[in-house]
Order: sequence, then C-alpha cells, then structure tokens
Amino acid sequence: MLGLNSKDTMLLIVVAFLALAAPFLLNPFPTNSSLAQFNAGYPDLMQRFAIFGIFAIGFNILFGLTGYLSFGHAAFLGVGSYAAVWMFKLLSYNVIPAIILAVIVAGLFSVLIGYVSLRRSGIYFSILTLAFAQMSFALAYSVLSNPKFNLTNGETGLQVYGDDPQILHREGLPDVPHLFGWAMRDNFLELEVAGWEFTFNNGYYLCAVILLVVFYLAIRLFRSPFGLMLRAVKSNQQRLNYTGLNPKPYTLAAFIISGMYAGLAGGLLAAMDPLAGAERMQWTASGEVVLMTILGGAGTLIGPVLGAGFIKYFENIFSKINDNVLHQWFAFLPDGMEDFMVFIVHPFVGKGWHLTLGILFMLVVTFLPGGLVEGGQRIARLFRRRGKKTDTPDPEHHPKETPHVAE
Amino acid sequence: MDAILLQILNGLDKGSAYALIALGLTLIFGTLGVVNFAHGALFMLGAFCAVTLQRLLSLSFETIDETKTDFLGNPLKVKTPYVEGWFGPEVGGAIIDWAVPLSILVAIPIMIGIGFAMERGLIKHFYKRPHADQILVTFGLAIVLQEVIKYFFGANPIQTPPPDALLGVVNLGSWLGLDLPYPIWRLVYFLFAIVVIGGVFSFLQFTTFGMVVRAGMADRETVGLLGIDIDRRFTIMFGLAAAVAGLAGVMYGPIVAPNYHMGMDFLVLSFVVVVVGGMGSLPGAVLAGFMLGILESFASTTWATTTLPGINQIIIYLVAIIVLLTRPRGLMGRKGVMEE
Amino acid sequence: MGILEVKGVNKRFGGLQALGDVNLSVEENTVHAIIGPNGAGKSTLLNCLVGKLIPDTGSVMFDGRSVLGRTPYEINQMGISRVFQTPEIFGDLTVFENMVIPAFAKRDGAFRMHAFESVAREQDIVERAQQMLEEVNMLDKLHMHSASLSRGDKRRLEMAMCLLQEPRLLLLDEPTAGMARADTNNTIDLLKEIKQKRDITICIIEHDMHVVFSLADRITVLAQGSPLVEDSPENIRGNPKVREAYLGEAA
Amino acid sequence: MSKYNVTRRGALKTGAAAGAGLALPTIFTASSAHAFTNEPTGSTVTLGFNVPQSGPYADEGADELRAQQLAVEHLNGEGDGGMLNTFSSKALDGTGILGKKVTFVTGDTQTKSDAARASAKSMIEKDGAIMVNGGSSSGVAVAVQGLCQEAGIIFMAGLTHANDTTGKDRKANGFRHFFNAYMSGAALAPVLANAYGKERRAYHLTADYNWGWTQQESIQASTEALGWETVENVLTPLASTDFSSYIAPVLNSGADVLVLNHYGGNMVNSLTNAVQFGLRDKMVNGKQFEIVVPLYSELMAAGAGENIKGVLGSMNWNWQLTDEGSKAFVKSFGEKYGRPPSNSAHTCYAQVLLYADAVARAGSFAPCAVVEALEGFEFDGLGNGPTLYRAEDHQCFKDVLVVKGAENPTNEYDTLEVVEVTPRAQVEYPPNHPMFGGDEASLGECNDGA
Repeated sequence: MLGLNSKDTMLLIVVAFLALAAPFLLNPFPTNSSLAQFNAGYPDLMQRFAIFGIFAIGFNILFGLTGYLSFGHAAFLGVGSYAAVWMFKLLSYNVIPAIILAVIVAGLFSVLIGYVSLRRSGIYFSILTLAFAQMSFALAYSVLSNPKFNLTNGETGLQVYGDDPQILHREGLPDVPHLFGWAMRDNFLELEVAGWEFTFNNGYYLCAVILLVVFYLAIRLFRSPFGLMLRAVKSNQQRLNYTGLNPKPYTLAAFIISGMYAGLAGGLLAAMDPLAGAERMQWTASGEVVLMTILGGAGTLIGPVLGAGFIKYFENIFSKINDNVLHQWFAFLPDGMEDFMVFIVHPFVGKGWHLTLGILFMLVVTFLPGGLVEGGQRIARLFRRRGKKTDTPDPEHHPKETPHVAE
Repeated sequence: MDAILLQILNGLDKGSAYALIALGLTLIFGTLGVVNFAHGALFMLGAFCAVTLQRLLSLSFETIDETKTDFLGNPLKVKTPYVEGWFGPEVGGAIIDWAVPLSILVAIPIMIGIGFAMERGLIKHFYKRPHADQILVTFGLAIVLQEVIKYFFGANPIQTPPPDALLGVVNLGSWLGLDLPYPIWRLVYFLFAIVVIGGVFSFLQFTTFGMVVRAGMADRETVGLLGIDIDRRFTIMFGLAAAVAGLAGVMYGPIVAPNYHMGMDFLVLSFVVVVVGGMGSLPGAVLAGFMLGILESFASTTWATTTLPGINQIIIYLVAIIVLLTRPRGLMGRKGVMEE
Repeated sequence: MGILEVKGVNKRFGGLQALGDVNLSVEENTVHAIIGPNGAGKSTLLNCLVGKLIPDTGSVMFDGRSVLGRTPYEINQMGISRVFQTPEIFGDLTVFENMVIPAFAKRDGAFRMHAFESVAREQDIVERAQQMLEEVNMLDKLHMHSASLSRGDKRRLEMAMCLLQEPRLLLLDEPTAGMARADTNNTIDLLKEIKQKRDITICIIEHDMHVVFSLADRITVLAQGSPLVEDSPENIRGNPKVREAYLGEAA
Repeated sequence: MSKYNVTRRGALKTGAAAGAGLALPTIFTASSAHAFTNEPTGSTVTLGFNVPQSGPYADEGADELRAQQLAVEHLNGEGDGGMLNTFSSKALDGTGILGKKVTFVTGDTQTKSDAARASAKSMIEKDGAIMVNGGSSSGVAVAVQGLCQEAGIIFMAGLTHANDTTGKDRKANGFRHFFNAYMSGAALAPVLANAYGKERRAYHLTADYNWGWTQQESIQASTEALGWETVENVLTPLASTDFSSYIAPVLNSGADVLVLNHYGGNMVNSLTNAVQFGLRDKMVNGKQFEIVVPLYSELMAAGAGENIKGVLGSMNWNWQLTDEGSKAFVKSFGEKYGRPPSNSAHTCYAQVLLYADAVARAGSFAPCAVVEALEGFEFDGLGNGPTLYRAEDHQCFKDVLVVKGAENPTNEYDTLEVVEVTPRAQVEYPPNHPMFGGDEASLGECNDGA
C-alpha cells in the first residue's frame, strides 16, 4: 500500500491508529481516580507528543542514518517558530503560510549551517553545529531583540500584538491560529463516557495528520536508494568514495531534510501556541532531541517518536506530582506508613522529576542498548517464544539481528 | 595598557578553569575513548566538597540567649561551631576561615574515589559501545549527580569565601609603574592551576605509569598486547581526571559561588575547549583553555561590545568555528581520534 | 599507448622520497603486477592512482585523461575500481545492500536524490546485484549482515562490488594477504575466471610470487620508490637484478 | 473572541457521581457553551500554582509554593488564618471560596517561557484550574499571562519586576502584586542621593535581556533626575558566571558608583566579584566607592553572604515589617515552616487571598467578574500598608521598601534591614508612561473563555 511493503504498511497503520486514537489511549484512567494524574490525553501534551515526534524523526534521518551527531538541531526548531510567528504578525493567523515559511526558512538556515559544518566529521562536526546553535540562541536572546531591530523579542518571546499588520486578517476569522477558520485551540468534540472523558482537539489532529505524513515520508526515505546511501555513509565512507559516490551531497541533503523537519516542528509549535521563545534554541533543547532519539532507538523508524513521548511525558506528568498527590495515593496506608512512603517517593517526583529521568536514561542505555525499540523487541520475542516453544530456530530464515538498522 | 593587562589576567583565570576541566576531559577521551558528559558534574562535586567541609566545620551547638529574640519573637538560639568550642574562638575561627584550601586535602581522595567508582561501576561497560550511548549514560549520570546535590544543598548559590588572609587586592603593576589591582584569590587560583597542570604533565612525562598511559593513548591495542594491565591503569587515569576536575571546582568556589548546575554551565564550554585544542591532545586542551579565556575577556570589554554588539555572547563559539574550519583537528589534535 | 600511463611521478613525505620518478604503462586487457619489498612504495603508487594522494610532480593518465586532482569517487566513475588490502565493505549493511550500492553508483552517478523510490522496486538494480552475487557464489548469503561474513567472503564480496561496476581497470591491493593456501588458490581461480569472462585490465600489487606468476602478463618491480625492471613473468623470473634485490632472499 | 473549550471537571464529577451506571456518552462540541472556562460546578475549586521547581530559581519557587499552600489552608479555615485576620476586606470566612473547598495543582515553569506555558496549559486543560498564580521571571510572567488571557482564566504573576508585565504586555486577565523596575528607581534614587550625594558618576552592569534593560532604564532615569551622571552601561550575557572582565574596566572608568542590574545568581556573582576587586574599599573622585543592587531578594542576599553588607537596594516586602498583616503572616509561615517567608512568597500568598476575596465579593468565579472586583480595589492589612490595584494597567501600588545588607546580622535570616519605607505616592506614575508602552499599551478585553 502506498508503495510500502507489508511490514511497513503494518507499521504505518499501527502508528496511524495510535495517533488518531490518542485521546482515548492516553486517558486510560477515569478522571476521578487517583491514577488520573497519569493521564496524558489533554490537547497540549498530545500536541507536544506529535510535534516532538516530528522533530525526532527528522533528527533521526541525519543521526540514525548517517551517524552525524548534530548538537545544534534546536536552532532549526527555533528559527521555524520565529518564522511562523512572523507570518502570524505580518499576514494572518492562518497556519498554512506560517508552517510553509517555517519549513522554508529552517531549510535555508540548514543549508548554510550544514554546508559549513559538514566539512568536518565526528565530534568536530558536533561542536560546529553546537557552536552555530549557541550563537543563534545568544543572539536571539539579546542582540536581536534590541528596540531598534526587534526580530525575536528576546526573553519574553516573539508574539502577536494588536498593532501588527496582519494584512490578510479578515472579520469573522478567529483571533488565534486557525486553519481556514478552524481554530487550533478549539476542541471539535468532547466525550464523556461513565467516569472517563476524552478531548478531541483541532490542533492535535492537525499535528497528528502532519506527523503521519512525515512519518510516511520517513519510511519511504528509509527504504529508498537515498536512505541506503545514507546508511552507507555511516557504515564506511571510504568504500562509498571508492564506489564512485560522493558522500558530501548525500549528508548535506540529509542535514537539510532533518533541518526542515525541525523547522516544521517549530512552525507547528507556534501554530499551536503563537509564542516563540529563544530557549527553544538553547543547547539543552538540542541535547533533548539527541536524548529522545537515542533513548527510543537511533536508526529505527518508530524509536524517536517513542523517545520523544517518553521524555515529554516525564516533563509534563511527573513534574506535577506534589506531596498532596502522594498523600492521596498512599492514603490507604496507616499514617506512619503513609508518611514513610511519601518520604521515599518524594525525591523522585515533582521538583525531582529530573532525577527520575536521569536514572531512567542510565537504566535504558545500560540494559537496552538499542533503546526502547529494543525493549519492545525483547518483549515481543518473549511472547513469540512462549507461543511456540517447540520451534527450532532456522538460521537461514532468521538472519542475525541487525541493531541500528531500520526495523 | 593597564586595562589590557588586566583583561589578560582575567582571561588567565577563566582559562585556568577551562583548562583544568578540559584536561581531564581530554585525558578520558584519549585514554578511554569515552565521551564523558558527566565531567562538568565532577567539577561541581569538587566545589561541593568545599561547601560540605565548610558546613561540617561550622557544625554548631546551640545556646539560648534570652536577651535577644529570633524572627518569631522566641528567645534567640545562638550557634557556636563545635570547632570553636574545642579549639577556642581564635584557632577554631581560623580553621573555619581556611575551609576552602583545607578542602583540597579532603577533595583529592573523595574525587579519586568517585572517579574509580564511576569507571568501575559504569563507564567500564561502555568502552565498546557507540559514542551516542556513552553520551546518554553520562548525561543521565550528570543529571542524577546534580539533582542529588540540589536535594541536599538547594538551588541557591552558596558562598564559599576565601580565607581572610587571601581576601583583598594586590597591585601587581606597582613595580612596573602600572596600576594593576588584582584579587589575591584569583592569583592563587591561577598559580594553583599551573601547579596542577604541571603536576599532571610531569606525572605523564616522567613516570613509567605515565609512559604506559601515553602509549595507551597512542595505540591502545599494542600496549594491550605487551601484557600490561592497561585497564587498571585507565581506572587510575579516570580517578586522576576526576580529581583534576574536582580540584578545579574546590578552588573555584570563592570566585563563583557554587550551585548545583554549575557543572552543566561549564560542560558545553569545556567540550568546545577540548575540541578547539584538538581531541586527545593535553597541551592543546591547556592552550585552548587559556586562549579562549583571554579572548572571552577581551570580547567583554566595552570597546568590543560597542564595535560588535553581542560579541561577548558568541566569541567562544565563533572562535571554535574559525579554528575548526582552518585547522581540521583543532589546534593540536591527532588524526583519527573521534572522527567517526 | 596503455590504458594507464604513469609518467615521472614523484612523491615525498617530509624527508622521505616515497616515489622517485616512477614510469608505468599498463596495457589494456592485461594483468599487470607490481611487486617489490616492503616500503618499496607500492601502496603510495596505488594511492596516487585513485586520488587518495596527489603526486608532487608527474602525470597519471587513464584512458587519455588525467586523474590528478580528481577525488576518489570521480576516478571511480571514470572506470577505476579498487579492492583494499583488508576488505572495505559496508559492515552495517546486508550482503544484498552492499551489492546494490555500486549498482546505483554505476547507473545514477555520484549523487542522485532518489529519496522517494524504493530499493526493492528497482528491478534492474536488484537483478544486477543478484546476478553478480551468483557469479561469486554468494547468493545464499544474500540477507546476511556483511560484518558477520568470513574474511574470505568479505574479500569476495568486495571484489563482486567492484566488478559489478564493470570497471575498465581493477586495482587489487594484495588480495591474498593473510590467506591460507587453499583460499589463495581459490582467489587465483576467481580472478582467472573474472578475466576470462570480460574485457578488463587488472593491476595487482602482491607479495605472493605464486599469485603473481599465476596471473600476471607483465610485472613491474619496484624498489626504494623507483621501478627496477618491467618485463614479462618469464624474464623477471630469470632476471639476476631482481633475484638479487628481491627474490634472492625470498627464494 | 476565541473559543477555548476545556473539559469541565465539575460537570463531570457530578455527572459521574449521579449516573455511573449510565454509560451513555455525553458529547460536547465546540458549540456547546459554558459560562466560562473551567467553571467549578462541584464542591471544590482548583487553583494552579506554576512556579520554578527546577533550574536556578528552584528555591524561590519552593518558597512560593510553601506560601501558596499556606494560603489554601487559611482559605479552607485550617491553621491560624494568617493575614485573613488582618485583611481589610472581610468577604472570606474560612470556608473555601464561595463555599467550595480550595484544592490546588502544581507545575514546574523551569523559568522557561515554553515550559511555563506547557505547565499552565496542562493545569487549564487537564486539571481544570480556574486561575494560575506564581512564577519567578518576567519572561515567564508575560508568556503565561498571554496564555491565560487567551484561555479565559485569571493570571496573577509571582515575582516579576520588569515594567512590561503591566506595561506594554499588560493583559486584562492578569494582575501583578509585585512592584516593578520603575518603582525601584523612584524609591531608591532619593535614598541614594541622600546617602551618597547628588554628584555621583554611575557605572551600570546590566543583564542582557528584557528585565535588565527596563531595570537599567528606570534606575538611570530616576538617578539622573537627581543629578547623577551615567558613565557607562555594559550589557552582560545572562549565562555569565565570572564577571571579572566586566568589573575590571570599572576601576579606571572614573565612576564612583556601580549599579548591578542583575538578578539571582548573576547578582550573587557580580557582587562577589566586585567586592573581590576591592571596589568597596576604593576612593574615587574623593568619595567612597559604592555598589547598588536595585532589586533584592532574600535568596540573593543569602547567596551573596557577607558581600552585601551595607549595599542598598529595593524590595517589595520584607518579613521584618512590623505592620499587623506582615506580623501575622510571618508568624503563621514561620510556625509552619520554621523560617521567615521571602518577599516572593508574600506576593504569592497575598495574590491567592486577593483572588479568593475578589471572587467572594463578585459572587462569581467568572474571570470578568473577578477582574471587575479587583480593578481599582483598595485594601489594607496584607503588608505594605494601604494598597491599590489600579484599574488602568492592573499594577498594584503600595509602599516600596529600600533595604540594605545587614551590617551585624543576628541570625541566618537577618540578611537585610529596612532603611526606608517609600510611600506609595512617591512611586506612582501615569498608566501611559513611556516606559510602560505609552498610549498604545492596552489591557484589551477581559476574557471569560468558553
């Protein structure tokens, strides 16, 4: 289907199901239960899952396939956001021109940075990208927001003001980002079933559809000759050179494509919430997408999306668990035990969410070298083995597992 | 003239910290081939060795002073450090006063111990893993370490003042007819850094241990074939790198008040320093550290910032880009290290 | 006029004269061996032919066109393929994928942005790869991870990758180095078979005299960076100068 | 205006309680209207406390959280009631707000606009928060204020000192209890002129971002009005830790006052560096060299330690104030947490009370009703004396404290001492002041959301 083999089609269908049914799947707990804290099915977080999924998929096209570790990808995300908000300010709140310009501007920016940075490889490349991104961040935060030439609005973040031109804005259109009048922040459906409630948000579904499109494009790219060349770049540049292929344009193209993915993510962030802050370009943000990709499984198709979801979930859900919530959870215990349990769990939640995240990074990378995807594969294998115990492995039809290659 | 010299001095100080951290970082790269994102955290731990010692020395017993009241109107509890109780206010006070320099003695064994534990307990398992995995695991460790420190010490910066005797300013230029007032502690820090750097270099240059390690940096497999227990030596090397970073942190406390995220603040910069110096090159790391420190100082002058607004924010990265584009492996890098 | 003409090539590394006034002419459709003791400059010469090194002076002409100043991939696209001393293959990829890459390079040139096609659907490429693998008897290993192949299979794979491009000149850098006798003989047979099936010029750098004398039509002896003699195998075998300089100790 | 539909927790709770057996789905679409966003219809009402819990201001956030928790207790009639007893408005009776028990959710702003908005959104969308309170930076305050305006809930900023929050970025749904950079300048300048004379040459080091600029602009304007001269203004990167290369040029600049427009760790380090360079022992132009820190906080004072002795600055509130409100709050806070509250804790506490009181007076949780109740509201008894929430820009006007680092601290919390309480009249300014966006700045319409 759609030019994919049956395995990839299955993967795409699974991802489409997960994305489209997310409002149900992410709200597994009844709203009044004490576990409702773990529900993630509200618009903002679902949007973030999809957007950072896109960001990580794009990053993985560069890092997972070619092995070039960019430490400055957040710059493209930030540039995309700024471009989108500028479109809101100048044209109108319609998200289509904003997203398109975000992709284009991020693409141009990545041509520039990629062309220079790709003259070096290995850690030298990483530091070059880092340097460019940090420069962009520092300038956006301060110099580019001076009153005379305010391109970024600095610390406050670029936003739309009442006196902005918005030349295409018409009466009757919403005063928030919208898709031809379909406001991003609105919910087209809210469902209450017994104790559960589910929210279907316009913005999220736009993100989800775009996620599916770019995920599909990523599958095609992975299976294409171009994708093969990128993997060849990672595997052995010397051989590639002596096979008559020029690695430079391949890596540059990969860099630009992943920069455009990042710009798309940045544009969508602005489309969901029309404010672009400079922190989006800081090295910690670049580091975050690296962590998402490695955590999920670099070089796999679905891994980066999982990694993005994992980190955003922690950031948004675990950071909100405070002592009050803990006391509610452990209320069933005798008083002393309750306090003791709260005391034990307290350092790992709420303001300690970073600690839990750090520990999980270490555990995952130590015990699951292929990231979360490998974890999934192991579980799947476990089930398969249980299912048919008498099956003798056939070496001919079960070639050696190849980690770090598209699954 | 005075202003320029003063900025060079400032740069040397900043450069000392960069150089010390970068030195350990590049040692770990060179010997173990590991990208250690937790190295900034080691610097931070060093600074908190000083904080902890200062707190331990100031541990106090309370006596109630009925004549004064605290903020709630209750009788004031007056705290007297045990040290002062034992040794008398003068000697005790002096001991507390010298907490930071004294911390060096404490920090060396602690940091070496932490280095050993890190290498044996974690890093060892990642020698054969891709650099990406090393980054993830050491980054995770860095987060854990800083969160633990935050849990016990809070997020607010903590003053670790230098001893009174080393407080104040010395005029370096008086014998040159120049006016160069410079804080004594900063001079101490610079000299201290020189001593540590000199120590590390002579250790590697003049001991058999150092020779084996240098050979190991050049070609790990060959040395392995000679039947030398290079792994154990690498463990010791890791401990040494941790100690150097820790010492840099201990002595830095009086210059910049320690806080739990100071490691992350230095992490990225020290990576830039290492790469500009050239991967796996010890002299390169030191040279780049001082060079970037001085350039950063100059970029902060009013003259520079009015000519090129924002130059002080980006100078280090700009220099890094220029160096890497003109010298592919940094100032003194060796071929083939970390290029894949 | 040979297909490969090397004239007056010099290359210095600091104080070391690696190549001194090398002249070499390789005739089309022959097997030309370059032999010489260690440090004679064989590998340096080879690197000058494929664009990895640029000679200080002199010219290297392939098929009437200069290769100097061109990058390795350009030279490859001109029709020169190289087999390395230790097999250089794409270790992370399967045998099939390894074979497909040169097929694309042959068909599409040094770069093409074919990001939306599917490898599996490029019928001609897939067939070409399978055909070549069959020729080297590796079709059964099609889906194996190439890093897990035996050394001999890696060598065969690399050879197959080069041949798939139908190069006009194949450069072999000690193809039997470190091989057992039986494997060496297999390689000789393989190369003979290759030579029989197609019009190809082979230039081989070799230590093993058995290989050289089984295959070569012409032999150039290199010593201390300069060609000592160039002649037919029979004459080389009998040449006292060569015996003295090189074979003397070896034989 | 925008339609911002969020699930109605209250509706759900009663629905679930009444008919758990009825599994018929209830469907709302964008057209189904509620009175306003997150209208509380159950027995509880949820407030959102959005403070930095990670990053450099985590300790300040923790203190804000303590104060807010305390405020919730007092609203629900637990504890000693704190400032409820001294508050001039008596609409609150310790039974929650409008009879609904007050609950709260917390979030981490990370002192980043993005993270703060994400956290606030989750409070609004997931937890059904009716208002968001707290925060520790102006960038975050402006970002979250904009969000709450669009979402149709009330925002009360925590520690935000930049003029823009109630200046060019003012919003109808947002209020600020904290003072601002202009007020700092207006309160500080006369004290400075008094203490150090009218002929002074000032050298400014300014954090290179929005707050730093407005702070510097305000101080420069108010000191120059009194005859001071500004020698130089140098912008320092926010990420700086070692300020030596910015301090060194001060030595030979001919300036005799150094103004540090820095906050948090920046200020701790720049002040420490300045003291190390011996600036405070220097004589320039025949005068003692002085350092000024326009904005103080207790945590900065603690972080800077001995270095702040005698250094002048300004503050919104201090626990050493002796009015009844302050005393009640310090007692209540101190007994619960064993430490005196910080001035940002005081702000957050007061805002929770003021919000609750406004709801009670309006008789409705509807944001526009609350806005109306708060606009032009005059009260006393929450510290700082008689206070006004100005209708035109939602800025709070009250007395401003000029403080200096304590010379002889008697205990670890006694880091700052109050030098002068500047009367409110002296720090007032017209709502269309050029530093506050001029005539163009507008609150816009209040937004009820849904």
